[in-house]
Amino acid sequence: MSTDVKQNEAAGAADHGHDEGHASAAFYVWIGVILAVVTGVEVAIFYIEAMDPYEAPLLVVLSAAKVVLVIMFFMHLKMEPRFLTWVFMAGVVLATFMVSALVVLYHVLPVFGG
Amino acid sequence: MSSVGTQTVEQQHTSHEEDTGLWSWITTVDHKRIAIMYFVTATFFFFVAGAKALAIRVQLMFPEQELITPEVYNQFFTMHGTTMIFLVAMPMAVAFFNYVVPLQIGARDVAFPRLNALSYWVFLFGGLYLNSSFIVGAAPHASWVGYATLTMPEFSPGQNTNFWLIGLSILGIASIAGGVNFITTIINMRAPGMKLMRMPLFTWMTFVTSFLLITAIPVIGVALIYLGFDRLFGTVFFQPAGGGDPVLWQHLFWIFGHPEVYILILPAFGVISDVIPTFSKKPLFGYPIVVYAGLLIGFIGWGVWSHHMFTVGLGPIADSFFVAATMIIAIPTGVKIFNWIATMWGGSLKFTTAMLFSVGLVAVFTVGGLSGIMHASAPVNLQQHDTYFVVAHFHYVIVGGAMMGLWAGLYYWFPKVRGRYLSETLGKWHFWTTMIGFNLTFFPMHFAGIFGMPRRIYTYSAELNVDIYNQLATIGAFIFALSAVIMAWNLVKSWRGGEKAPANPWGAPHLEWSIPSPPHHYNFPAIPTVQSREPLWNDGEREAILAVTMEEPETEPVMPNPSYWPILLAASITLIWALVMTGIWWVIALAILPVIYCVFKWGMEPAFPEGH
Amino acid sequence: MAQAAAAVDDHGHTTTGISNFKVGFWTFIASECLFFGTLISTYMVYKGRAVVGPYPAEIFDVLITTISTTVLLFSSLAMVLALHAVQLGKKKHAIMWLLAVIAMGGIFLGMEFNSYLKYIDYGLTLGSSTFGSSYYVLTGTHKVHVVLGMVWMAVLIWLIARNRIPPAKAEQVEIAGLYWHFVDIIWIVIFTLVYLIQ
Amino acid sequence: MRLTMKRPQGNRDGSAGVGPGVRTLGARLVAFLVAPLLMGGLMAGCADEYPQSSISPHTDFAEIIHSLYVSIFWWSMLILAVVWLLLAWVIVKYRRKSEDEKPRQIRGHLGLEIGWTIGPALIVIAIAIPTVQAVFATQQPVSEDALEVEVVGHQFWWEFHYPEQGVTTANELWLPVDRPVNLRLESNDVIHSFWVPKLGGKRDVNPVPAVREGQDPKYNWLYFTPQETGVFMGQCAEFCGQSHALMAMRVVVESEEGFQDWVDRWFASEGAALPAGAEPDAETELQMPGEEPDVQEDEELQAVDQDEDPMVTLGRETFLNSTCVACHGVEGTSAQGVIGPNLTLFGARSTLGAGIMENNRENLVRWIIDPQGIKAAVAMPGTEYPGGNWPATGLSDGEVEAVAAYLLSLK
Ligand code: HEA
Ligand code: HEA
Ligand code: HEC
Ligand code: CUA
Ligand SMILES: [Cu+2]
Repeated sequence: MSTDVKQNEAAGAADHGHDEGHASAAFYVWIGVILAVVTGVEVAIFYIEAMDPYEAPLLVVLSAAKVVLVIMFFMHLKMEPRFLTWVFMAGVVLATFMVSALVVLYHVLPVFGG
Repeated sequence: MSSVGTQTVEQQHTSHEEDTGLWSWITTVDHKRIAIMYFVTATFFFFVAGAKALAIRVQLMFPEQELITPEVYNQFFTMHGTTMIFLVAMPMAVAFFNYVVPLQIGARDVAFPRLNALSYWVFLFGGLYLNSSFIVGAAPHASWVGYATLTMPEFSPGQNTNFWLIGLSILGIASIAGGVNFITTIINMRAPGMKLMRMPLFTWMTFVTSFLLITAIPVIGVALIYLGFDRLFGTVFFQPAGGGDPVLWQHLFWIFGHPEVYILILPAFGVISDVIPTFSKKPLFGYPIVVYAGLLIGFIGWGVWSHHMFTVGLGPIADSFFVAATMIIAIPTGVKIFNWIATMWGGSLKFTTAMLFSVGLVAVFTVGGLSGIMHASAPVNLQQHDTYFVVAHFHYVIVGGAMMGLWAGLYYWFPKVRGRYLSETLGKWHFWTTMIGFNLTFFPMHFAGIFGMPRRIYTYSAELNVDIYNQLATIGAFIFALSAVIMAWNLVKSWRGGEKAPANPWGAPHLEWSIPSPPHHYNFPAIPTVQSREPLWNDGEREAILAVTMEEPETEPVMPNPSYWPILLAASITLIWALVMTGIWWVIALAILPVIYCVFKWGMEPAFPEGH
Repeated sequence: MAQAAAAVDDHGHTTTGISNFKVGFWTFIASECLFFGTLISTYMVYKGRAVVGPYPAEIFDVLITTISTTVLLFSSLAMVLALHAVQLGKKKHAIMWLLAVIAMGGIFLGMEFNSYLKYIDYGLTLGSSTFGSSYYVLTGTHKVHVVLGMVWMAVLIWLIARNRIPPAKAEQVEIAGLYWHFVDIIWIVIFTLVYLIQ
Repeated sequence: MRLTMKRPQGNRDGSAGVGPGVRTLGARLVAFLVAPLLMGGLMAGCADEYPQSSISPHTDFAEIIHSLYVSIFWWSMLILAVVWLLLAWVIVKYRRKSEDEKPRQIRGHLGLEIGWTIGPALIVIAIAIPTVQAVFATQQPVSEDALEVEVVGHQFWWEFHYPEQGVTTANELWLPVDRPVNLRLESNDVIHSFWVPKLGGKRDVNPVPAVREGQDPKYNWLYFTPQETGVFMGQCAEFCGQSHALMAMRVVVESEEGFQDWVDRWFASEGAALPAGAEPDAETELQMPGEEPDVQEDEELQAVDQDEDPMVTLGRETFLNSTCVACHGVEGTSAQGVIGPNLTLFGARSTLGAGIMENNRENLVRWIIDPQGIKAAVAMPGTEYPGGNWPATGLSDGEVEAVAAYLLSLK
């Protein structure tokens, strides 16, 4: 963590790139469209029976992609200093860890007889 | 201004007189005053919870005694544990965060001064609310871990458990707000040149602790919501008959609970990582390693919660995982211990009270850590879990670790706060009565536990033959109580009559010692530039810094406005939470109006005087 | 002394160059991750464990939920466009987009409450099973967040209308946006884990 | 309340009773000071002095735990010694002698850092490997022909079912020596924890969440093989409410024959009240649990020998005709209640009220008159106070005496 923050500091406290962060309205609309399309794909996967075996992993990946898109572009995290990502990731990583750990404890381990 | 050491208190108070009336304290947003209020409140609760501990010890002094009824006993140990953890150890650490961190990083205040005041008032009201349960005779009685299904309405009718769950959720708000505040402060308010890897260890540990706060508290927050819903709205989260699993409560509680214990200990580690180098006249040995070890403890601490649940029946695979994760924590903790010793090695050790408490911590905490390792071995845990062996373990790490660390901090920073020393004579008395009383109280508990005495029992059979250990513990507890009284006496006495202290009484290296004692309300007339980890130990750097920090500015820095909205908002938040107990929805709905009003007024009130 | 005087007015200055407000808010969002993480874990833990029906497969209408989900997604788009407009000083546009955010949030809530009513008809209540408890508390908490977001947007509209948010203060809208997008993200996760992966 | 506890007897064969025990303060202080050695297991001989000691193993399970504990204990002592010696050394050696001292400013040493990372890491591995082995070793059913017992925790007593034998008893678990047992643990209300230290570690007794049809409920298990006969003390080890402190139990480990004899007596318990020489009632003996008794109450009473102590007869009548039977069962009678402890062979129990006091007439009378006065929040009515959703039993002192006599006659 520290190294990244140091880089930021090296970059200086100067008013850093808000301007480069301003994408055009069209760009945002595009992102919105992509999000909608991915949602469509997800729902399609849900309905197409042939996809059933891959359903769970595919859906998780797709929705993760959506989440990343929103965070990077709508929330401009991509444009912010890197350590903001770290702060946020601390929460995301721990939350993901917790969800997975509990799912494993309750749904996976019992399959192996505890 | 050549010699910092000779400056007197009077000289420092030439330019500015602060308001000192009650109103100025109520409306203050100054981190230093908030710190003092935190400390005083936490110390008050320490006596409250300590008194309960004494009652517990008296009841347990002899087998088969009936001095207090089982119901009252249960309320006592529940409120002892809850109060000590949430109203003593945590807020006392927060008191130090508040006072010290801005000074250490060269800031005028924390990032959100009003939010800081709000945290304090919410904490105070939450604590008072929790303790008001005694007035209505319905104090929480289901232990500080509140296991379902004992907390379900069938087994805990009445308001007891409602007080507990509502009280804790109120306190959670204060903690999360505090965590956000300190993370932002440390990320964003450092003096020029104060790189992360130049921050004093105490600031570092505050940073890690704050992360633990903002991540762990939401988990128990949700668990408390479930509990409240189960009790008030008939959900079945923990109701076995409805398919709910009471063990889920344990998971959620300990996912919070284990990071919580590192919330308690890391600040203490931070304190002594600052104190030991100062009194050894040597920089901290292996600074980056100690920092990383702290980060690692905080991080791994997230993956070990089920070591509180080895008896629950999770199965061998889960048990093994949690065994491994838990034991790994011994390594970074050990690294810290060895680095402290190495710092002292070859140093010039001066045993002030602060140093005594720090060294005492290293000696005593290790005992508690090692009994932790014994618990961490799942099969061994099956014998030790829920016995006095565990009680011994956690008092060793909490009292011998967290509390002793904070007391070290108290003696270390008091001269900064007050411009006067705490009496060293009384300090040494405090230390030695603590050491003797503490060990006499908690060491025998190992034996009581090993020989089969479960915890949370209001009486025990004479047959167990553990009376001697209980008697020693009870005697120890009273010696320990004496130490607490000595501390309080020292505080009261030295506040007015202590020997005057200069700006840097200990010859310490960090920024907080570069300003007058007590500091101006604006801390730094101008913000100094930092060039190293021990700025005041490098001659050139020190001169440059002191030239800035000891200066009397012609115009004082502009500080945030005082505000009464924090206390009003805190009161209305507490009110709405407390009204949940009534279970009448429209009362609760109405009570949201004052909250909205306060938030609105808060938002509209300028944080700084006009023109800033 | 000159040095000191210069530093007197520096409370806007920060180590990293971004405002405290923004850093603090991201920190708060990190905390919220754990909040919703706990709610979601609980739902996942109880998945497939409800003792009595109705079970998810019997009552969820994925098509309807897809529509409400898409509406919420587009509200995020409206939000970012509102911010864009504020940054460019286009007051009218900004108000329009913010109204759109509120409207879409409202549609989302309306559709969701409608589904709630249907589920209750099917016999799924807070106390009927672990599915009922964990489902309603998870989605209900999300809805409370949506409502708070809508209130926040309304306040922003009021401020913009009174010219209190010039482009220089666009950050106020940006942060409200962070909140709104975060609430949207949570719904993306809920949509997948609750509705699609049954 | 003064609990008059009965010390557990020694081995059933009568050989080793409880020694006089070290009772004087001085002797105990000595015991206290040498206790660290004791923790290492060097003084296992002292075991009897601590009837609930967790370092006095009497089963394979407890044995595994104990040896693991001993090894971790010594590792810890080693680490503690190192830390304390280093600390003592620096405190003594580097005490400040003059204020002008200027120690060398050493900032760190990579080799040392690596050393004190790897050293503890190795110790951790040395502890973790046998731990994991023990984790797996102690969580497998020990053998196929194990005796299965269903343990049900209640606020604040223990219920034991033997599905194979068809026996139900309470608060005193009888086990045959050298035969593996599998305990299936389940709670009726809140979480309890089954813990008999000398027989091994504890395991929580959880309420089992309801499951959908076709799914398996999840139970906790404990597996061990008692290796010695004797009476072992145990206690609930999970806080379960007001009388958690008073939720104890005894485990009676008997020889195979002794155990079988106990089972037989269980089915013949009413017959056991017959005068010596009389044959037990064949019908009662064969009675299976849960089956309706095929004799009417009156006949039942008539079937008993006329020489019986009239108190017992009166007690039986009173017992069977009062609310007691709503909650208590006695094998071979019309008493079939299941809410409270099964009282068959009650007279053979050494303790009363879930192991908290000696089972004698005086205590029993006190118990029946006012159970809640002895044990807070007990779900049983007294003669004058209601309890467990039942009104006061209203028995007179004489009736109570009689009921007590009857219950104690059930051996
Ligand atoms: C300040 C608070 C604090 C701290 C720091 C710790 C630290 C540790 N704790 Fe403790 N713990 C509590 C507070 C704390 N604990 C509380 C409050 C409870 C009870 C809660 C309740 O039930 O009410 C508890 C309970 C508890 C349990 C559950 C017991 C039970 O109920 O059955 C366990 C089990 O593993 C455990 C383990 C540990 C371990 C392994 C550490 C480690 O972090 C310790 C690491 C330190 C060392 C090991 C010493 C120094 C290291 C060296 C010198 C290096 C060499 C060492 C080795 C190679 C081993 N703790
Ligand atoms: C910060 C944490 C902390 C601290 C400092 C302490 C401090 C002490 N604790 Fe403990 N304790 C816990 C946290 C803490 N504790 C927790 C979490 C539990 C578990 C609860 C549970 O199971 O749910 C517990 C449980 C616990 C038990 C087990 C109860 C049981 O299981 O039945 C015991 C028993 O002896 C005990 C004793 C003590 C003693 C003697 C002190 C002493 O150190 C206290 C010394 C302080 C004083 C004595 C203050 C001075 C007071 C006076 C001079 C009194 C007069 C003054 C006034 C009235 C104003 N504590
Ligand atoms: C509401 C149900 C209920 C009724 C009615 C009831 N009991 Fe009980 N009884 C209990 C419960 C529950 C316990 C276990 C209490 C405990 O130890 O925590 C108990 C315990 C006992 C015990 C001790 C058992 C043991 O193994 O230690 C005896 C003896 C006893 N009851 C006798 C009686 C008699 C005699 C009556 C009638 C006069 C009676 N009970 C009526 C519920 C009941
Ligand atoms: Cu049952 Cu404690
Ligand atoms: Cu822990």
